[in-house]
Amino acid sequence: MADTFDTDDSISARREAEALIVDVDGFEGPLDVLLTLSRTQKVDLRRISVLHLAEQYLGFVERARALRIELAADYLVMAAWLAYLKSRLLLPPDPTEEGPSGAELAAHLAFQLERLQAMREAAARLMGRDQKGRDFFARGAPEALAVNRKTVFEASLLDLMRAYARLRTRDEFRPYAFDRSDIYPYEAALARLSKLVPGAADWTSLQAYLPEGWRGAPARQRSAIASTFAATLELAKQGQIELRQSDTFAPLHLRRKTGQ
Amino acid sequence: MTDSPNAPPRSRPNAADSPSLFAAPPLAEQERMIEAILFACATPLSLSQISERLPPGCDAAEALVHLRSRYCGRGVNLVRVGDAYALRTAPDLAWLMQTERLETRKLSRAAIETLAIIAYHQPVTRAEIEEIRGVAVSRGTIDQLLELEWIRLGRRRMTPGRPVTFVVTEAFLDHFGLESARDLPGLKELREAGLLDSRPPPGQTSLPDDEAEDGPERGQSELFED
Amino acid sequence: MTDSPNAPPRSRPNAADSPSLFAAPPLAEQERMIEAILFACATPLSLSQISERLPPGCDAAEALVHLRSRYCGRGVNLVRVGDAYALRTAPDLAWLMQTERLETRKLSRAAIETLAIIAYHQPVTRAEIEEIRGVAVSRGTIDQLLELEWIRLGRRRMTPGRPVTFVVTEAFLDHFGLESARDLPGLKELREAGLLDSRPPPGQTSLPDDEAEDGPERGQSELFED
Repeated sequence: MADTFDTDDSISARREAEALIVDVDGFEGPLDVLLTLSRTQKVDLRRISVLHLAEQYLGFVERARALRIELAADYLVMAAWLAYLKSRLLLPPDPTEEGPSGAELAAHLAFQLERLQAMREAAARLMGRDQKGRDFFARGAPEALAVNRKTVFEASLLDLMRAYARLRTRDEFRPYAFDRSDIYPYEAALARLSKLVPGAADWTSLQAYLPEGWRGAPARQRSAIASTFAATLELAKQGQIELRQSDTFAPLHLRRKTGQ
Repeated sequence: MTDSPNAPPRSRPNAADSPSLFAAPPLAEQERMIEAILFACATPLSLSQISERLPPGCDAAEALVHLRSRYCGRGVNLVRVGDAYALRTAPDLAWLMQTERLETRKLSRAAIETLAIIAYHQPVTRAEIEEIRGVAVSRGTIDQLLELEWIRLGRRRMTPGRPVTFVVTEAFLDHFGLESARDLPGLKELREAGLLDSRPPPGQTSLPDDEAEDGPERGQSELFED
Repeated sequence: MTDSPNAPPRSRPNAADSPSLFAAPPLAEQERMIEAILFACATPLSLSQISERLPPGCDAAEALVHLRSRYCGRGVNLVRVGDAYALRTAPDLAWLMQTERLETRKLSRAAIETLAIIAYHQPVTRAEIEEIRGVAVSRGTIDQLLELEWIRLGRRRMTPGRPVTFVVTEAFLDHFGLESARDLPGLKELREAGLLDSRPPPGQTSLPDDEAEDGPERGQSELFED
């Protein structure tokens, strides 16, 4: 492209446009991009042309996509929102429609941008203040005066929070285990059944394999039946036993698989 | 390291026991005492911390007023930091202190902005910070500010989810040479421009009342109720 | 050794180079500068070290004489330490600083973890602490926290054995800059702040958070019943 208008202005403008495209990650989010765009537009943020801004922003997303840069979802959400806002502003207001008007949405966006800009400036002014250790100084040699020695244990809030986070993290990796006493674990059922199977030459009801102490209370029995049943399925799958049920909901019988 | 040569035999066990039985020391003496205490200590001391060390009957507040004017215009100044007091070198002499200058860890732009938002909007929740910046607060940003002890946890917000809030600390005020959070540069103008209001996006009508009552606005406006 | 505050100015190499380019600052200003330098410097400084830091044309020795007399009889004195000069608290006021001699030591990992559990789960029994830590809590750890007055005994639990419970104290809140233990961030907030490095195993995301949210809340509501 033979550009004969290589004025400073256009160079910096192009550099800026390039930065927008290439350095998506250099922006602190979609609001930051909007703020930058609104600044190049050099308008009073209070009277910002949202329409113009939306067009620029969509153009930004378009150009960025052309470079196959992966756009963060936030940017696309903002683009979609701007497109929506643009449509609301272009269409005559529908009196029957509920919710905020396009003008209200645009005003809020202008507020957000103005607030972000104001916070940026406040941050800059804050950092521009005299700072301790740079512009003014505390006593360089705090005096060690009394011989009266007393140990103080130091711990910061961060230490405390980290300690707790560490503990809870460890918990997350601990295998999840019920400590309720009315739960008969599947592993126990499988171990028990595997031991008993060699003796099961004849068809025997599943009920007979429930462990001692798990046949009385309904809750305990239910848990034991469920685990033992699951264990029989596993052993049947492994080819160690056969299962038989004469009818739906009829008692389940099992025996050692013969002929192996 | 060692006692200064002209120190008298240090056999003054508890001065508080003896001289104070009758009357508090004269004001000039109280001023000397506070001067010594503040001088010895590198961190700001509150009025009550100072008073604790003085013999009974002293009026630390009044002595501080005198001490402050005595250090006015000197190479070292008596400054106020929140509710506390400290001696600090005069900022206009910064250039003399090249060797004492600390290389501070460079704060990221995100951290600086987050710090400013917390200072100007405090108490402020993480969600509000994100709303203002238009971007998620990245891992470690809050962490870094907590580690510097420039921010701390405030009261939980009485809104659904009861989110934690953040406020700035005395160490923050000390670092930036602020007497109080209301001396933040441009705070008044920002307030007047309505830029510190919590203004929910249009259409979200459920929260504003609650939030306005307990929100950032109240936090900073409290500071102005004199 | 031969330097004395009232010795005439000897070596002024810089000033000799460009005597007329810059006038030396007025003596009162030199005094301010030295005051600030001595205050901020961690070690005593010799006359030549002080002179090096001052602008050309200054007479450090003379300014020191004035500074010394200005601090005469005050809570802080300008003293000579060997060849060098330093600002020190007046020796007769040393007793004021007696309580300040503190040695800080980090809390052990066991202690900080125990403290964290008590803060998040209070009121909590020793057995419960051990269950969360997955390891026994030694008597000494609890004793240390009691001694620091960061925890105290709460109500006995109405369960078999009526075990004692532990809760955190005002002093704890004070030390950690909290307004109430309820303001401690929950597990979800810790994760958002980047303090929790791990991601929970897939499919279990909601469980630990719920627990954290529920645990301390429920426990602490007992404490904060008005």
